[in-house]
Amino acid sequence: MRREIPMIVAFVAGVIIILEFFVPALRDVAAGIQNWYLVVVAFAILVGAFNLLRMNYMKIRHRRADWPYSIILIIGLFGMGLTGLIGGIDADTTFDWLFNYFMFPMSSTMFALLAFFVASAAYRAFRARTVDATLLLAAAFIVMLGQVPLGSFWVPSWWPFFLSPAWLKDRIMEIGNTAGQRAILIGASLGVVSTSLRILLGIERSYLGEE
Amino acid sequence: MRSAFLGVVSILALVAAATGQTLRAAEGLNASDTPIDAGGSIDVTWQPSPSEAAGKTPVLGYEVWRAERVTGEYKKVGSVDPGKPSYAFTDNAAENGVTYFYKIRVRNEKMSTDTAPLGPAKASAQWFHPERLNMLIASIALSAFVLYYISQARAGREFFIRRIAGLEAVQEAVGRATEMGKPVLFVPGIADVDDIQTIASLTILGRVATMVAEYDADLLVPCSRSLVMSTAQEVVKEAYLEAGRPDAYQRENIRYLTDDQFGFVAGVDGIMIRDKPAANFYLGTFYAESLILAETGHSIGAIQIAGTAMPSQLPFFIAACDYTLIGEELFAASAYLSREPRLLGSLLGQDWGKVIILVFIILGVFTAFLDQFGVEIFGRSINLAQLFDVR
Amino acid sequence: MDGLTLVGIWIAAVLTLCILSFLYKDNPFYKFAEYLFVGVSAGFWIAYNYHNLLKPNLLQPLFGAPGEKGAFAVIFQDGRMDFRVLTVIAGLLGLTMLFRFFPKVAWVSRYGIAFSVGLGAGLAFIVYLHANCLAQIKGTIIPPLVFNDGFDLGASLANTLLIVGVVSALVYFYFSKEHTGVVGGVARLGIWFLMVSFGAAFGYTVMARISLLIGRMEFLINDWIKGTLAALGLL
Amino acid sequence: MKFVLWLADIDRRILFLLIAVAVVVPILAPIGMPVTVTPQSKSIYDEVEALPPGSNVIVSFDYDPATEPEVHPMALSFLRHCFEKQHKVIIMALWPQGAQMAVRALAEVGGDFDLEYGRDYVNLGYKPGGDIVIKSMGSSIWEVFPRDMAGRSTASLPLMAKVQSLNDVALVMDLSAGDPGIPAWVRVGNALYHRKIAGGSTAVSAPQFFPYLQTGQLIGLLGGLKGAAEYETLIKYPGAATRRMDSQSVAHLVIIIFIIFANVSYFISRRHKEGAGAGRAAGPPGTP
Repeated sequence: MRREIPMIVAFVAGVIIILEFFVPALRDVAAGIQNWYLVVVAFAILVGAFNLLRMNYMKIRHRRADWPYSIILIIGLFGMGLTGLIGGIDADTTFDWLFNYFMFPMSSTMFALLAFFVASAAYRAFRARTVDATLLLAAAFIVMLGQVPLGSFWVPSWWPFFLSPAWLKDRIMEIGNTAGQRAILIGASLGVVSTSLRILLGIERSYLGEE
Repeated sequence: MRSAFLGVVSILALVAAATGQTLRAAEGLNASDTPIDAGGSIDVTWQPSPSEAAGKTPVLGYEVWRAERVTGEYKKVGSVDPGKPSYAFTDNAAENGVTYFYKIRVRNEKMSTDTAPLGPAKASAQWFHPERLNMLIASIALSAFVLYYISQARAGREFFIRRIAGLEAVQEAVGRATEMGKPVLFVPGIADVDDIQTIASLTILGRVATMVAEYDADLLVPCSRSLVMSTAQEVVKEAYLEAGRPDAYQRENIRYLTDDQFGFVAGVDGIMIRDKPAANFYLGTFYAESLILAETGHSIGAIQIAGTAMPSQLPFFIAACDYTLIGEELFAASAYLSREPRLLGSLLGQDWGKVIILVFIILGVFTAFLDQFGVEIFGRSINLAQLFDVR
Repeated sequence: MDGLTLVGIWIAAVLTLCILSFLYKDNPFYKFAEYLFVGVSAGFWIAYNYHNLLKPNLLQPLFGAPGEKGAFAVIFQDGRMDFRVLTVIAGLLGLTMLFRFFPKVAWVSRYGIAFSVGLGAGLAFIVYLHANCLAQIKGTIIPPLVFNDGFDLGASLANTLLIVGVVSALVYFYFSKEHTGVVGGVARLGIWFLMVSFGAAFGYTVMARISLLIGRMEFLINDWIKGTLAALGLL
Repeated sequence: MKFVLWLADIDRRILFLLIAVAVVVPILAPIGMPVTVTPQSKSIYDEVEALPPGSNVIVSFDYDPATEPEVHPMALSFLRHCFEKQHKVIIMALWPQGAQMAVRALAEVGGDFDLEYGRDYVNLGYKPGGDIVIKSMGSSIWEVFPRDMAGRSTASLPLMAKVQSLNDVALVMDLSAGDPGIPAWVRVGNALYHRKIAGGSTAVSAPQFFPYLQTGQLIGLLGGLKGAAEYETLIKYPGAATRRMDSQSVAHLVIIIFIIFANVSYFISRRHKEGAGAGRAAGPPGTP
């Protein structure tokens, strides 16, 4: 019973959503249960936060490596969380200020690390070891060259247009990129559909854990 | 009705003529249930009053009035501004099954004129979306393929499945981590459990966890969603049980960090750089963080196996990881690793789906070619592309 | 620039440098920023979820919002039925998640999990079949030889390559046959198309990533250094 | 030979340093490299040029500070172009922080023109709902946005008195960093109401919009920083994007040179000692 009833819950929820696509009359029912999901997520985050707190509390208590940093984590968690819960999250609140000067710079700098990592990954991966690697390398090389003004700088006037990096780049994006991405999308959609089906019918139930 | 309409109009015209002005009623009023909806609404349409184009006094607007009986009490349900070639108003305040009568009132600064009432109109919900028949057929056909081969598998039929290099390497990676006495890191993506890629990833996590339990290595699973963490705990616990080592299961190794995309990456990078796992798995839905994880993982010398169906992130995994499961291979992984007949069966169903798709594309390409020259059958274009139009 | 903003910019600049220091190697500054970031962002999403999910989707429908009666008030005070009361079920499903705090009864949370997974499976079934399958097939059904007022060589080449690319790459994803012989050859061509697509997407994305770094560097140079100098009257 | 081997397995931190230098130096000392204009950017410019002065243009701000470096310069030069041609600009946002970005953009551009709020431009603010918002705007903008960002009644603003629905709008420019954004405007604004839609997006999203250009559902597209720089070139007002393109060019050049180095050293070291490629095989794995 610990697995059967949850499986029925999953089935009913999923089937309503699928039917709603074909049955306009179910619109409000489907919209209703989609809202329920948001409530479940909102409750679940408490479980996560509790887990995070517990892990870091244990670390401080047992004086494990790096424990002083856990204090900072807990201060950050409570500082940001309580400010938002009590003072609201709209523009010009304290929460907003904390977001702008604490969270946003860290988030965008973490994101910006990618500028360095695309360089190091390209340096390592783009070597003409095999046919596959050479195609990967050639496509990336031409597209990068075609992207920046520098790429069309050196092109003399007699150079045929179909060999200019900018023109080649557009064709590679249009044809090569579209073809590959499209096949991935179609293939993956079949995988998704059959996995969904297995979940709804209870064939795939590993997510429910042990008996 | 028509005579009543003419009657009202003519009386109003007489009144207007007597006062030296005219404002003629709107024309062509029509009211009917809004097609293909969940009910609760009626579409009202009409043509402008002839006075709108000709009149010296500008028309200020139109009002929609509604009653439940033709002679009943009319209430205003909406208004529309003038200046259009034709008008449409959707009355969203209708109750299903109730009969309604509508009239349109046109106003200028001095006076207003009503049309004759029109009705009855009823709102109702529709039970089928006819323009989505193709989706219904596709859903049923694909489901039928998958279910047929699952049942064949249950009946004991054996299936062949081609080699997937990334999955062959899973055992090797876990084994290497054990030899080196280092942990295995598994990142199940940053999406929640409502994403199928996450579920596929958690299924693979079950297999990986069984291997880890058998080898007696450590398994670290940082999660960016609470629901994923909860599910991962269940899955791993079950795997350890299956491997006969329930005592080795450590719940605190499957932990939540933060829902935030880059906050999560900062945390996982920290785990990698300090716990130095020897095998990293990145399976599931990834966004921009893919390359940050893979490059950090490479810098600590771990074997890295990635897999995602996000086309935008595959290039980065391909470039920075040792093995990458591309798109559908991620969904084939659980079947491949477990060799469970039912899962293998559904894989064969997917393959038949692909065959049908290929047939449609190849036939379709011919029809699209002929379509350029206006080839028709029974007066309709033969282009197969239109079959795949979904509204 | 007011004092509070200047303080904020200094904090932002120091945190930016802390994160960047990770590129050199792991160090206490990065560790500080990392732990702070995890904590702050977890707190952020708790507050965000409360205000954007829990309040509008559970609390307000049941208990009312300013100027609007909740379902309980309508039912118990006015004696009328209000279907928003069904939101209680959502609350119960959510509450099952809290059972995870107690390992003995943690299994109760499977109701919440199963509901979420089932809902996601239903949605994915439709969305993927619609947008990623049928729509993409439709996009591939194009004439391989294009005639617009005569034969169009460029468009024909582009279309033919696209069709061949999609078909061969799809064959690569065929699982229940060994990739040898004709199937193997076509699948091989498919991999080449996939590789070109990955290389192209990689090369194309470099610009977006460099843009992010430019954004951070401009912040450090313009807002922080020049801003501080300007505030001190040195610029 | 030693150098070649060193180069093949270079400490990636040297590469990081070079990237940082490549980005920072042009910020401090702009080079001013010329930008070539692509047809998809030119067509947006041409459309704005061709509209009769005083046409109503919607600019939808669907991005946030995270993508500011790429998308904001587009907003600046597009607004500048519209104001130059005396078009009426209606600003709205499908992203929560979009409306704030618009306020910033207006503050940066507005000063150069003699503009009056309510007559020359309005800011209707943010409205959640994506597709549904656009769909409702098809029947009445006044109903979707009863009040502007400052709380004034929309219908009472002189500019908006003449703009009742999408039918009264000549062009929509969507500045988009993701969803909702360009796809929503194409699906609803173009497909249902036949409005002309132009787009500006981050470089990451741009490729997925190419099909819309092919079918004419989008009249033009500014892709990433390059697209923004192209528009600055078109209106002859080089700004942040053109400046940032210098950093882009140099950083791309650094990466390209390193890829060449990597291959040269790979081939030399392979010829020297068969199979002694540096690092672990990182080619396209997972494939036979």
